[in-house]
Amino acid sequence: MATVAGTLARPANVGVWSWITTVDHKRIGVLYGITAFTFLLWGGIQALLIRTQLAVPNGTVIDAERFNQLFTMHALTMIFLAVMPLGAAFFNFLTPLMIGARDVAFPRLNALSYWVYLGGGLILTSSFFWDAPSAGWFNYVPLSGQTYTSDLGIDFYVVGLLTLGTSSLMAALNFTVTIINMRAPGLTMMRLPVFVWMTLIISFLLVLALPPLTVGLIQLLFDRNFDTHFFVPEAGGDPILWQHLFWVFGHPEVYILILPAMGIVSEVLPVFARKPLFGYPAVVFAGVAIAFLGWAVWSHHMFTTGMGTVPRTVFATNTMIIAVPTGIKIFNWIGTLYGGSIRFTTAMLFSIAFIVTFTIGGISGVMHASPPIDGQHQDSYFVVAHIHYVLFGGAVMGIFSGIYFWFPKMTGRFLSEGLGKLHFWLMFIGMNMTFFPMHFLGLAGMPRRIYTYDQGLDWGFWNMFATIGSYVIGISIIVFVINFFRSMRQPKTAPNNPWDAATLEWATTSPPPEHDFDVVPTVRARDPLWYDRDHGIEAPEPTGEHIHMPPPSYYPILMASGVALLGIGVLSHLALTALGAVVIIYSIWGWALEPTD
Amino acid sequence: MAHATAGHAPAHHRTNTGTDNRKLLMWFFLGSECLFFGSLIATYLIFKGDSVVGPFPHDHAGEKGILDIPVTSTSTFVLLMSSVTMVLAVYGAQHGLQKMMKLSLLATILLGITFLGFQTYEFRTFGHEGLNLGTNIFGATFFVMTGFHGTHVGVGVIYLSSLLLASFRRSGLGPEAGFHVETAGLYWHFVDIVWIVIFTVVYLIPT
Amino acid sequence: MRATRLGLTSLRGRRLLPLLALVLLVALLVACDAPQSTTEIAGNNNDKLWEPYRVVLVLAAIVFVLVLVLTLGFSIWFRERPGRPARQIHGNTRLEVIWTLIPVAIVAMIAIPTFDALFKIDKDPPADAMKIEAIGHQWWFEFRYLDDKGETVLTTANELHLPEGKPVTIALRSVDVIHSFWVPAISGKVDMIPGHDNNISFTATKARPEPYLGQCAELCGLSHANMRFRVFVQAPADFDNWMSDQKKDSTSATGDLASEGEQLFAQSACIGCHTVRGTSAQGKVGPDLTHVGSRTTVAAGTLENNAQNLARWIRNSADVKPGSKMPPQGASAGGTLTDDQIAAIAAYLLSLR
Amino acid sequence: MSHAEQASEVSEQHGLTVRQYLMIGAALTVITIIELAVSYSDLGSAMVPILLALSAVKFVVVVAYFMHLRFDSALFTRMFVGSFLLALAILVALVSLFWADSHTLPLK
Ligand code: HEA
Ligand code: HEA
Ligand code: HEC
Ligand code: CUA
Ligand SMILES: [Cu+2]
Repeated sequence: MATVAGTLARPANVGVWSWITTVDHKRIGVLYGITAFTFLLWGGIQALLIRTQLAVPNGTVIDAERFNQLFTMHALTMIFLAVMPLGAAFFNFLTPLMIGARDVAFPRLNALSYWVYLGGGLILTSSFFWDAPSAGWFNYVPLSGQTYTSDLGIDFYVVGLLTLGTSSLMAALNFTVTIINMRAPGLTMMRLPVFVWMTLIISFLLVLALPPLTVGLIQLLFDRNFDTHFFVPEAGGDPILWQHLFWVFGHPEVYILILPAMGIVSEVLPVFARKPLFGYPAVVFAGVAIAFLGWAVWSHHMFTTGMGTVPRTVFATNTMIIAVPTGIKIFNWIGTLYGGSIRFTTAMLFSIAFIVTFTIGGISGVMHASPPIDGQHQDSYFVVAHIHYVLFGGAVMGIFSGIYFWFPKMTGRFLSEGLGKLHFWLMFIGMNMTFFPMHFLGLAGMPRRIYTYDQGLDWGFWNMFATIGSYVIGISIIVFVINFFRSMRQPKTAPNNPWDAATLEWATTSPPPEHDFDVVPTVRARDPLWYDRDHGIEAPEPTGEHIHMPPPSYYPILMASGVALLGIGVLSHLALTALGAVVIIYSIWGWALEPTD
Repeated sequence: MAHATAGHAPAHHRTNTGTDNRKLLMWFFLGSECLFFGSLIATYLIFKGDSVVGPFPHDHAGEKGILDIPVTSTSTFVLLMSSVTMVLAVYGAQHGLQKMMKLSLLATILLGITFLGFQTYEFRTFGHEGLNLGTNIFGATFFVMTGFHGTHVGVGVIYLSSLLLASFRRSGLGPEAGFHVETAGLYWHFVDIVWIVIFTVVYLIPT
Repeated sequence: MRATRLGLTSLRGRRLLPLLALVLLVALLVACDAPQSTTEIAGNNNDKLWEPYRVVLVLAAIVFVLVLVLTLGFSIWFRERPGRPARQIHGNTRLEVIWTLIPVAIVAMIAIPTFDALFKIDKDPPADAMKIEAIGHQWWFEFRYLDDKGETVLTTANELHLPEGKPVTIALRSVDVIHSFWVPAISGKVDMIPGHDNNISFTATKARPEPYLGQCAELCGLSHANMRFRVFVQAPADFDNWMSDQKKDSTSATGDLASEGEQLFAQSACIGCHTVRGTSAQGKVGPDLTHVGSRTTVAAGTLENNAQNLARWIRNSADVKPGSKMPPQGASAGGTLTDDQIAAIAAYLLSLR
Repeated sequence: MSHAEQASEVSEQHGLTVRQYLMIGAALTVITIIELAVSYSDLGSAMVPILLALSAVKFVVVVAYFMHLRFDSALFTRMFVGSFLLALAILVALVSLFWADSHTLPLK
């Protein structure tokens, strides 16, 4: 073990340390998955508390302050700590396998992005021990300014999101390069699995959408702590600037949340219908179009801010047009079902349900896109219904479909189909019970973000109904957790390709070896394994040649702790920031000099 | 970060597009930086002329503008020259001209530090003349934007210095010196073009 | 993986749809009936926005049913059956063009009435429109009626009276954070943003004795949920009566308790924050209380206006409204007034009609 | 994008000669001097467009020659120019949204 002077010795490749120092994309994917799922449970518990408080008029379970913290943290946890990283878990685990690579382009950077995510997540979550942010997930100024929220909560928000943004940026750059440059021979862009395409697209979105948010956060940080007045009208600033910067990021962000799920559905449907995806090029280009148009719609979150008529017309038009490429996807998925020989596995049920529930959310989106109508919807439960139909009925359902689908590949074991179906039906019924009535509540004039409401408003019935629904979701998730632990105790029996799927990850063992493939596969068609199967092409024999994989490294977690210190310092004592900077510089030095072979 | 590569030895040279992974990463990172500085500059433009009290950047209502254009032109020139030396360093690295590379790197670093010196001088003078972050919206937008640019220059100085230091090792920058220096150069030039824009938008164009 | 185990038989599918339709219908009716419903049309803005809304609802229902029927139908029809292999179809350009063009057409059908309504709603109000200024405070609404020159002729709080059939234009301002002005039955909302002079114009079209309920719709801090207000739409003559009553200064209290309260009020901290026209109370921090007795609620629409609630509010307003900016006055809550004194003040306030 | 497996040396050999780099540096200096002259002169409304055009020229020259975009893979150009145009579009959109709606009156 060669040690360069002043750098750390190479870690050994066993035990807990092997996880802490791993640079293997599959292990990092697993780390992402487990961490993010834990946060999903936590965000869900927060949601259940919210629902419990709202179950009856004038509820007294939770006070106003806690309630504001809960919905703010619920959204932040779900979006930044659960759903985005669950997407990352999939693309970390799968992308190299699906493109026939042995790892990502920058394995240590990949590990770094995970550890920074963990650090950011812990910082944000630990805010509950001090002051949790309470100004909503889009954190509008002036409410989030020093004058009206002087506690540390908003600083936790700023530091947490800056840290998480850094993590996402690194992951996204890494995966862009990996997908563009590291595909197996024969795997042209138009043969890429749709999931990989969606990963590429969200990577682009992340890289380009995070900076405006970063700038907004920096301005907020300066306004709160360094005496600037970016958002203070009396001093020449303007609170609307924050809204623009946030939503310039925020709208691409919602596509960052949904596109991985759309990618998963596009992989699952063909496999269980036993036929190729209907209209592959259209599905891919629709994804690109959604991402592209997603940049020109941000002000639809600001229709009620007194924007002029002409800007509202423009943003409304752009927003409505997004229904067209999304519709293309929906109909192509339905086309994939047509003429199939459909197997109703749990994964398939989730994907089919996705089509329907996401459509409900999409359609209510198009309703908000009409500015006069949005005047009634904005900041009402109608919007809450929309976001949960797209985020839960869309993103989360898609993710569960992916979990059931790839579980054998990731662990070598199957999840029980019986429990799986129980999970599915409970979740499907529960989510519709919870979120569909919110449309009625919105129409009945119930504003969002209220911790209490009056008896006389007639909102009691549907709120109770929704609360019961949310407990049903809770039970469904407990079923899933049981299913998970039960399966993990089973022996590893999964064959390479249990579902008879078509993409490259199914060509290697379940779970895959550290180097992914004994022989890098050659791709001859869009559905490579089906092509090989139908043309009688045998998998090549391993040559037995030694395959060199990047060794584990301490530096990612070390550097991540430096980044976390940087943030903690801003929240507590600037000396810690300085310490963080020192740690980072030391890690960069060691990182650069650490031999990678 | 630019040194992180997939371990399987020559694989990162054989890429689908024939481009080097690190350069691709750097270019796309710079794309991200476009949006970062774009947002900062947009903020500056949105609030241009909205300061309620002075000091103002340019001559305003009989009051003299605070910006010192001759001084900043000099520092702009310094940064521009650093781009020239940078490109020479890349040339040296790519053609195996060790001495040229090291000297040009050194020159670039020194020019970068000089630029930072000018900026420190400018910030301090403004402070003395009563312009701080909180004075008015010009102060806020100006200091935050140019401050973050300055930070980028600082990071660049560290980046180049580490290359320079590493080049004195026995193995030098290794067989891939060309890539390392070129990637660093991309970053450095980008920081320069951001200044080209800031210089025009802030200093040359009056209110 | 066996098709029999999927628990998704055609029978259930067929029963599901009518059931769903029924539930939807009932639900919509309930939604329309609610006191703060958006589906009521008591203002011309709502009238206009329901033109696109009706179109959207019909089209949305069609699209949804289409997707639902196709998805469920294909799933069931094409389930795995022995001897029927999947058909290896890769796509169909003509179909794909069709399902691109149909959404384009639907979007156009939504967009056109939308913009029509938008431009109508945004049209400048007529010059003779009544002018009001609504100011958002954490957590109550101040309303000022303005004359033609923009001078305030009447200041009140939390209850807005409007004449039926007369166009009004309301300037929306805020003194602290962002609030939003929303009376669902009359018009969509517009935000009150510090530093921006937003406004909203409409005509209330249906006079009735019960108030229309409004609520702040933008998160504005702890008591955002308790920032409510009421709109009374009256026949023009009734409105004019109300207006002239309100313009009068307060009159001295009669009755023992109320008179005692009047004195106590004048000696307490109250006058630093509240105005009662015709007295020494000229504070501007809290709501104008000149005719507070004539209002139906206290604490920005959260409590019914009666002696008990007034006393409760004065004793410790944060008890009603977390975070309230009015300091507790009752001795039990850290203030200076005894319960008897508070009862007197409440009686006085109720007498301010 | 096909499977163009190229050796790394190819991209190491592009670029200009030292002399050419120096010439470009001189040209950039000259443009900067012209910019200064313009900013001190009295050109009225033409001034802003001229200044923007001149700095755009500098921008393009640095990117194309110093950063080798002109000789390097078209992929880099696409990525960078795409991001740049997006940034520009958002900048223009934001600035015009604010200029259209500039009633930011301080409250009394
Ligand atoms: C996964 C996340 C996700 C996704 C995919 C979407 C998708 C869409 N969203 Fe949504 N949205 C959110 C997450 C998401 N949204 C969140 C979190 C908020 C709230 C933020 C907050 O305030 O907290 C929000 C808020 C929000 C608003 C602001 C509401 C308000 O606050 O007033 C608007 C307004 O236009 C909107 C519109 C849309 C539209 C038009 C789409 C479209 O992309 C939908 C397109 C899909 C379809 C239309 C269905 C399929 C299509 C067909 C079957 C074809 C035929 C159909 C037609 C022609 C209609 N969304
Ligand atoms: C991906 C995003 C996402 C997801 C998945 C969810 C999931 C849920 N959300 Fe969330 N929500 C948002 C994003 C999301 N939400 C956003 C962006 C907002 C806006 C916030 C704002 O206004 O700022 C919001 C706001 C929001 C509100 C409105 C609050 C308000 O305005 O006052 C409500 C109210 O009912 C709600 C409810 C729920 C419920 C019941 C779920 C459920 O689906 C949750 C299901 C999960 C569980 C039930 C967890 C199960 C766990 C257990 C049962 C514990 C078991 C424990 C062990 C095994 C150890 N959400
Ligand atoms: C420091 C300022 C302050 C003082 C002192 C004060 N108030 Fe208030 N008052 C307020 C504010 C602010 C509100 C609005 C609070 C809200 O609705 O959120 C208010 C609201 C009220 C209301 C409800 C008005 C309505 O229409 O909803 C009443 C009644 C009232 N105050 C009476 C009193 C009395 C009586 C006293 C003295 C014993 C008093 N206030 C002292 C600031 C003050
Ligand atoms: Cu005011 Cu919410
Ligand atoms: Cu959006």
